[in-house]
Amino acid sequence: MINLDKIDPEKTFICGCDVTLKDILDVLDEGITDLEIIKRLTRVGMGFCQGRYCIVTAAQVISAKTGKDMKEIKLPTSRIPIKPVKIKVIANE
Amino acid sequence: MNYLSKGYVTIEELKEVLGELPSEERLRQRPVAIPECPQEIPCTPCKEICPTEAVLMENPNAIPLVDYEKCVGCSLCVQICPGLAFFMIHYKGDKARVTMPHELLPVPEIGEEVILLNRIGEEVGKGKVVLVIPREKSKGDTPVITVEMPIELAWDVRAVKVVRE
Amino acid sequence: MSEVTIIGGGITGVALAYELAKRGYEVTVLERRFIGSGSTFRCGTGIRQQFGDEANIQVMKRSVELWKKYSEDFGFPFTQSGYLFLLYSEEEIEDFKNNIKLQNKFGVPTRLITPEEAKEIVPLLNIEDVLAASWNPTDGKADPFKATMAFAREAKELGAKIYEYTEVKDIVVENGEIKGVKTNKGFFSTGTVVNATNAWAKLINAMAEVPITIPIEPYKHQAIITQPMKSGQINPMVISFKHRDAYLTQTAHGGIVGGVGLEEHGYDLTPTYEFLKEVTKQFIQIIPALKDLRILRVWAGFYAKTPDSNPAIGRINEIDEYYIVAGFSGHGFMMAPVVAEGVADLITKGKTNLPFWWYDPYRFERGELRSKAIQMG
Amino acid sequence: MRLTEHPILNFQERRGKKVTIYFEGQPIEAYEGETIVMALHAAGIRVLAHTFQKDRPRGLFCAIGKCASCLMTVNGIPNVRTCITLVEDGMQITKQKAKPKLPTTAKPPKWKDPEKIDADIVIIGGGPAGLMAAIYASDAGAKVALLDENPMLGGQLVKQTHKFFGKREQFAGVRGVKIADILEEEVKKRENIKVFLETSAIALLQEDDTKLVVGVRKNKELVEFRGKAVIVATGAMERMIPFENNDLPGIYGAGAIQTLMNTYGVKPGDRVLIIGAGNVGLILAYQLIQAGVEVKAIVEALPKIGGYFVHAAKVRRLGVPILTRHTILRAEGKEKVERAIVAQIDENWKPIPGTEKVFEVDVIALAVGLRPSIELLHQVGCQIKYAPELGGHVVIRDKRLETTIKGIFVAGDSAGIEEATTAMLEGKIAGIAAALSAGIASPEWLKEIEKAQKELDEFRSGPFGRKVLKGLEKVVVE
Repeated sequence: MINLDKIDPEKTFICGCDVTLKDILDVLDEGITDLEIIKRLTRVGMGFCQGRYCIVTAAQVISAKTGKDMKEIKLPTSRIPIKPVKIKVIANE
Repeated sequence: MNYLSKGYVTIEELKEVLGELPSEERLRQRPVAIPECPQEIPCTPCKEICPTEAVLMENPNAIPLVDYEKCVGCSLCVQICPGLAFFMIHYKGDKARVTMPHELLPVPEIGEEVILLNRIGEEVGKGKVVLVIPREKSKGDTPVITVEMPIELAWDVRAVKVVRE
Repeated sequence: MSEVTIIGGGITGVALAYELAKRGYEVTVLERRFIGSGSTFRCGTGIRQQFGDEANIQVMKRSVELWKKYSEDFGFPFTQSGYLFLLYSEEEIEDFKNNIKLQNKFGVPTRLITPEEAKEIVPLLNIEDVLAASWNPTDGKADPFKATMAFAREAKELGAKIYEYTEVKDIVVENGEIKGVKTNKGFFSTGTVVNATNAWAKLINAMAEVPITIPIEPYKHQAIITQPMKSGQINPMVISFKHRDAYLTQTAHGGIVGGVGLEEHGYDLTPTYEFLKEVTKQFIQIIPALKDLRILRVWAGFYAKTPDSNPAIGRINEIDEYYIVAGFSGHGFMMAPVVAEGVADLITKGKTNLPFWWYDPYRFERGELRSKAIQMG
Repeated sequence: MRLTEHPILNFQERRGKKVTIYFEGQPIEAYEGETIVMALHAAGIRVLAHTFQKDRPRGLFCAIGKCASCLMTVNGIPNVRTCITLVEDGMQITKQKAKPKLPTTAKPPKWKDPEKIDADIVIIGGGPAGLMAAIYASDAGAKVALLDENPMLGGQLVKQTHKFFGKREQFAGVRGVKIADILEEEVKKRENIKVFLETSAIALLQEDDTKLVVGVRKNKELVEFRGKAVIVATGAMERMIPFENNDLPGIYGAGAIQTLMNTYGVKPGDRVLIIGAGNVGLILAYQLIQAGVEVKAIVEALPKIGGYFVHAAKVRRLGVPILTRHTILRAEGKEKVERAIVAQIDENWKPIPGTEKVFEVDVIALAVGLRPSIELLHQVGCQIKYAPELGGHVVIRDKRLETTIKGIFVAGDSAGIEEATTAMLEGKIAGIAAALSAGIASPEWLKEIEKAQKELDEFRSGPFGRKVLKGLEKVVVE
């Protein structure tokens, strides 16, 4: 469970890459509740941590706001490379 | 019992857990181990280390109880207990000696006066350190100290604060 | 009862729903997962008019006009940042000169430029072996997420119904007439079905027992996105056939998006290590400075390919009313607005002014393949 | 800000040679063997960067290379994870203020094939589970390659100054730091275990019967590890919670604070508020006091303390209040935490007006739970299920910890959040099971698996274990 009451959503961060609680709530307000779409519209989970620290918090916000059970919210697939890796490292310069 | 909402155990709760506390007579004979471990957790070093099988546990998750008669007051349980939940109490005249783990710096020296803290960290008086088992001599890697204090504080004091200029 | 049921909630499906709803039709979109989940959200974002045949050039010219209009009307990002084809051989140059002539004929302002001019457009380019480049500043790119969601939103506002997580199980056709669509969420009765499922089109065609062969096959295409860098460093879509059909550009957010033409037939979408190695190897030849950027992820989507890389768009005469709008071979996103407009006209008026005859779904049956469309980014 | 004395740890002994690094051109004292961010923190530098869009200050958060809070430019190279990169004499470190601009003069690098390491079993993660897996797989006859992205083995053990529970043969009564040393010694003794530190796994792939783990060593070299079986023991990551200004520097994951003070002997701050009264929060409070840091309070949203009572009693008697049914509303401060505002909550987790309390602190420690690091397993295609009792999304596996993909095993916190003791037992099972699956271990080893399974059952038979068992019921298949 998380508390979303009595906090300013514009100053509450869901993701370290500048995605606020308000960004998520705005999309939810449009009636979009799919984590996959919310991810793409807000960019939560698309930055450097590759979703490690933000995607579950975003899922919790969706769960808290829509009443959808956490087990029904599918996590986006993790994809290679699972750590950000420099292009020249793959090229093995 | 609501020790889990407070984070400490009251003496009444402790009595309930241990069945009975050692008699005054027993407390005067020699030090006796008191486990303040009211919750079933998977942990057995106290039972394993006890040389006289005085620590009673039916299974690894059971709450440790002490057979006060079998307990010889060696303090090995205080030294080994991972939860720092074992203490020893010994009455001597109008004083009590409470043995407790002390994993903080500085470790007091024998003869040093220390501030006595109860189970919620309140200062309840002053006591004198009478025995120190330093970390390197402890069988559980934990320094153990014995502090002499007024007898009425024996069941309240569970930590000390060392204040040096 | 819906007048038109569109199967497939990719950008083609939702843009068509919008166009039909705008024309006063009752429209339903059935999407197996979520909007955009098929290939739209996995696309490379590019929108170009640099094709090699008259039909595609005209169609894409209209598409760009619509992209511009809708991005302004609906408020999603679309920029005319150009397409830059790097040319490394005399043969390539000859081909492109012909294309440019054709493009110019229809008002697409493509021109052949020198390597130095190319470097002015993208200062990070390695022009060592580049002989020339084909440059059209009016090509562009759009945000597939925001664009698709905008069309869906507008369609819904006009009354279109969009059902997500609704998988079509069968299409009921009686005496050559469509009765409805069976799904995991129940039966949708309808008189018209549009198959806008692209990579899955043949499966839907089979459900309706479409009597002609429309060869659309799924091919896995992978792409990468890197960490963001300062905007404006690679504005156009940069393309090199020499480097295994590589394409890359910078997104509005700053990351480099792109891929190479490493194809795999089938429905598997697992990103591969082989691709990761190939794409990095090719990209650093084109833009060496990319070597210090970090790749955030690799993903895959489908190119729904036809033998001539042109889509199959049109009415299937044997079934009353069944339309195929699929097989975009990598061009579905860029074509979506114009396809939506054209198909809406086909459905509502029976004709379109655009040269959609080129995409005639019967051409395969007749063995009249088109000249292969430039299949790229 | 460096600790000179500590009741349990000896930093003077552990610190390497003194070197100088430069932060924004200013010289800073550092010691070989420590990571960049630790040296910066010791010098009082909390703000490591500003975000690109909103210009929010960024500080340390996870300290184990999993989040992206500590990215800085090091020797001109942007986006270096400074929490897992060791200092080198003369290093130039600068804050990132904008997205990077690339040079127009770069030359294409030469393509080279990566280094290839062949083993029977590849183990990812050198914490308690991974180390035990390596030891037992090796003893069962397997050639093992073990990789870990941190500069030292031991995982989270290296910062655990408290003594472990359980039985004495399972290291009960021994401090986590000491267990790490013991396991590392054991691993070093075995010639058929090859250890690769500072090596991140970026992909787990299947090549017919072989598994391929693509690794990146020291951020610069690609290494391909191939084995007949793979054990994923990648541990856990800390959860975040939403509250105002929850991104301010000085808001740290509990593990990061342990890394600062227990691994590198750097004081995290002077006054700390801890969010979460599970074992992690309670143990952290005690460790902070041991390091001479004041703990203002522990805040817990549940009506009861979630961790072991004995851990709570240890900090209560040193005067630390535990506020159950409370939550944090916001952090305040300019560039870093200066205070925290906490309120009582009702049964529906809604803050009760008028119950706000202000704590003047410079650090807020988040100990609001862990979740398994399953990214590699998810990426390779193992089936995932949500089991909140195990910390969230976990992989489906059998009793020998083999996942839904044959030859891929999981152990420790990455299989479900539990304890280091159970992680070690699971590591043992997975290590032997992997050696069996690779066709190396003799069937005799089955007895050892059974023994470890029995010990696990025993460990989980109490009230704490019951919750775990409920989670396991959902994800363990025959």
